[in-house]
Amino acid sequence: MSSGIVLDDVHVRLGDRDVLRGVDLRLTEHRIGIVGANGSGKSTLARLLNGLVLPTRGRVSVDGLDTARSGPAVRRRVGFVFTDPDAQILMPTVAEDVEYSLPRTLPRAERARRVAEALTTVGLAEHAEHPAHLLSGGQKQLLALTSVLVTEPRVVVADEPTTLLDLRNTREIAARLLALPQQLVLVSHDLDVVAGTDRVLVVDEGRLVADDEPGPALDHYRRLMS
Amino acid sequence: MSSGIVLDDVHVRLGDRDVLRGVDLRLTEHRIGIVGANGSGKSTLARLLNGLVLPTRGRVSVDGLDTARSGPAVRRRVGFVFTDPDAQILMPTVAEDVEYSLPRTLPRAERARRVAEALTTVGLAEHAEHPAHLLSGGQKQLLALTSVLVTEPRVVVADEPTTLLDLRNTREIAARLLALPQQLVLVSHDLDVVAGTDRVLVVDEGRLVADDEPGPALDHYRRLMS
Amino acid sequence: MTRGPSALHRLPAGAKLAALAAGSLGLILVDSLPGVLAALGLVAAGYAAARISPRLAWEQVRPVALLVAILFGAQIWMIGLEPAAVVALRVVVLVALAGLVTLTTRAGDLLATIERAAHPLRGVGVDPARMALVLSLAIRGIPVLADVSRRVQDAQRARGRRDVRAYAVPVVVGALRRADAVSEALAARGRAD
Amino acid sequence: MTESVTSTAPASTAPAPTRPAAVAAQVGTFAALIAVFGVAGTIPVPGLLVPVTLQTLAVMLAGALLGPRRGAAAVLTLLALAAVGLPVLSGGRGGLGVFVSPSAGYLLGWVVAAFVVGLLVDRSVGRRGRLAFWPVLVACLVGGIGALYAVAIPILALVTGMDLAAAALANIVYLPGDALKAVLAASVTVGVARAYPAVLTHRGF
Ligand SMILES: Nc1ncnc2c1ncn2[C@@H]1O[C@H](COP(=O)(O)OP(=O)(O)OP(=O)(O)O)[C@@H](O)[C@H]1O
Ligand SMILES: Nc1ncnc2c1ncn2[C@@H]1O[C@H](COP(=O)(O)OP(=O)(O)OP(=O)(O)O)[C@@H](O)[C@H]1O
Ligand SMILES: O=C(O)CCCC[C@@H]1SC[C@@H]2NC(=O)N[C@@H]21
Ligand SMILES: [Mg+2]
Ligand SMILES: [Mg+2]
Repeated sequence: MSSGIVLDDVHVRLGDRDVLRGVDLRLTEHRIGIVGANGSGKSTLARLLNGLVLPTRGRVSVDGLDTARSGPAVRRRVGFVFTDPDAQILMPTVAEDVEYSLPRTLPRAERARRVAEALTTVGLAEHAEHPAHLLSGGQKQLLALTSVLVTEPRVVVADEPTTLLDLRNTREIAARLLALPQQLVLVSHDLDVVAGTDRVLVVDEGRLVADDEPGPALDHYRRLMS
Repeated sequence: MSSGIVLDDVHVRLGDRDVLRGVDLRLTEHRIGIVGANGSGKSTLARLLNGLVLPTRGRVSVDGLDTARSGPAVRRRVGFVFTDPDAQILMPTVAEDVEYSLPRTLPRAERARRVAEALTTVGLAEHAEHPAHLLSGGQKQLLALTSVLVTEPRVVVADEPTTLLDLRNTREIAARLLALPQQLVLVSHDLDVVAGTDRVLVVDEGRLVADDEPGPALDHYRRLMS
Repeated sequence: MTRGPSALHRLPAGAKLAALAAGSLGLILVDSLPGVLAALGLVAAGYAAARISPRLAWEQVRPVALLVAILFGAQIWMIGLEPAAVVALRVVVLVALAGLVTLTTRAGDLLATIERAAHPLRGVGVDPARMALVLSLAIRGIPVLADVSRRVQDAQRARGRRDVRAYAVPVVVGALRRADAVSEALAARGRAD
Repeated sequence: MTESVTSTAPASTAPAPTRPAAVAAQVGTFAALIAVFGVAGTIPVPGLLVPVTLQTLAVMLAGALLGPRRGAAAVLTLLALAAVGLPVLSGGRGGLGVFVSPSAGYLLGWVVAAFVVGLLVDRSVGRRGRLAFWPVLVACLVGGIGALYAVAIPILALVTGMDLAAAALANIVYLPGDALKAVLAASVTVGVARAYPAVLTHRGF
């Protein structure tokens, strides 16, 4: 069974648009950044990695599991952090939201223990019983991340997780993501954040136009944008 | 009648928080930038300028009009662009949304003419009949700006209008805003954008902690954030 | 809020709901003034036992106070003083009893009871787990949509217009978009079934 | 858990709107929407036993936009939240008390109203494949007023001890406002369908 994330001649057509065209990739690095203009296909590429979007042609696999055939297994392996934490915090209170990620088959006490542990790690323990809407933007994104990490995924995919935050919160969330032991795929418009990854993909109009170390890849992107 | 925007010992208390404390300002420059951490009071300051928020103590006036007493007149003079394009698009289609800003007293043909003109200026003419919510993020923000500009306000206040956009769209929207003949008050987390203004205010914990040319003011802000 | 622990607070939510249902039905059978007064006394004793302040107790019946006054006034003419008092007091007792259950039971416990009560309905296609999910999503959705609603109202004010259609269309679109986002987030958390 | 998407199915960014999780999301979100309309639009009229509220409009919209079963389920969800004491009714009210007050019939009537509106809108959409103003208006008048009052008036009579005629008479004060809301509901439904065409596929026929 091949490990890592493999995209094999992937095309995605949504409505009447070719959103991704002929993407071939093998992602094995620890931290991978993705940049590109609005509408270039970054989110679609990120969503392919956990089967939220399926290829119209070609194949995406994670550790040998085809996202089209083994959706649930892939999603247990790949955690996803969205841009808007409000959209992914689904339960009324902080602790409930983290607990919701855990399988119902775990004993109740074990679930409570893991929730408490996860909240302590990110410094949200004192907010456990608070309604999620009372958290600040940065705390909400931290909660969203916690609800992903509590399931111990092998890969974390984050689609512009700092876009809605200010400088201080951006730095905190970015630092946490980049320090994760897990493999990380990070879509971001914030070039300072992406500079901390090991490999950067530049997407433009549905195609991969650069794939390099952060330095040269981001130079390419800057030229593209000007 | 004094022209320009004047804040006179302005305090704002929301709930049990002093959100702004003792702000004195006289804004006459063409383009004014506002920066500060999450929750520092930037949006509150911006909202004061068109009477969406009223001072708990002190006085805000625009061209001599008190925002507390002449709300509607102030709002005709001060156009406001919000962060979230989705929440400020009020009508189903692009053209309808722009037309919604125009007074019903204008003849129908005149309204149609001004809508078409405004949409042509920003390059949205071909989308006039499209559902507004199917536009891209950048196009939506452009539409929001158009719906403000069509009323020909004297001042444009924009509260983080590029936060949800990518580099290319950020540059386009920022360039349009900075090129406006109108006076502009621009709140932004994007320091590259704010660098293009004539004067920058730095807000921290409800107080004005710097007020200078962009260079020194942004240095101050960077030190504050680190 | 007075949610301090008392014997009434600690009673299982299901028992209290059942008592409320039985009490409401039983009250219909009581049609003498001493009867309803006794019921009223019983409920008042309940409030005292739960250590609920008179002010909070009054808050429970205040919404129907006017109704009771009108009802009483109108019924005096039609059925006489004493029967009118019985009809009016019955409403007070009912509302006060319901309020007592609400005040002494945590919303979460009541929700859990509703879910448990739904278990027997599995035969007719009710899925208690899904019901619990829908209730949670609704609670979580309220502050999010309230935020959307506030933003839309701000945008209307900024444009100097206020009408219901230009409020409702963007807020409903916001709700539909949220439903899509939630559905996707559920899928991402492995709950797409 | 079964994965119903196969590799040959067209890709989509959101799970199919008919999947149970997507339905749960819609129902929960519209319950929240009805609650929010109670904050935005309540006209406190002194002397009325039951508040005049925009929530009636939201109930019609739930039926029209989600269809009969999901619309009624959204209302039921709201009522469950009210029953457990959350302040989701207009004026921030909630608790079991409302279910033994004159409001009780209206609240129950909302469930029926959303269902009937959804049923009638389904019929008209089924024929024409789109949401048009007049059929939706008819649906809202029949379901949001006719069916609602048919449930509410007898219960109002029961709760207050009035006779049916008196209850019907007392209910008349709501008619002009509710008629206006039916017109608004139709106009908003059509507006939403134009602003967000995907709503048609969300109804899932
Ligand atoms: N369901 C859909 N139907 C049709 N087109 C779609 C759909 N979803 C996305 N698209 C289009 O696909 C293109 C790529 O979208 P995607 O969200 O992947 O871009 P992105 O690079 O993430 O952009 P952003 O920076 O704005 O997040 C866009 O042009 C978008 O309009
Ligand atoms: N209605 C309110 N009631 C109580 N506190 C409020 C209210 N509105 C805002 N605040 C508080 O006032 C402070 C300033 O808010 P404001 O929105 O002006 O900040 P900001 O600088 O714009 O932040 P951001 O970068 O997150 O947009 C925040 O701490 C916020 O929580
Ligand atoms: O909040 C409640 O207590 C229930 C409100 C019921 C309101 C009814 S619905 C029909 C009629 N039209 C209104 O505007 N109000 C009543
Ligand atoms: Mg994206
Ligand atoms: Mg702000």
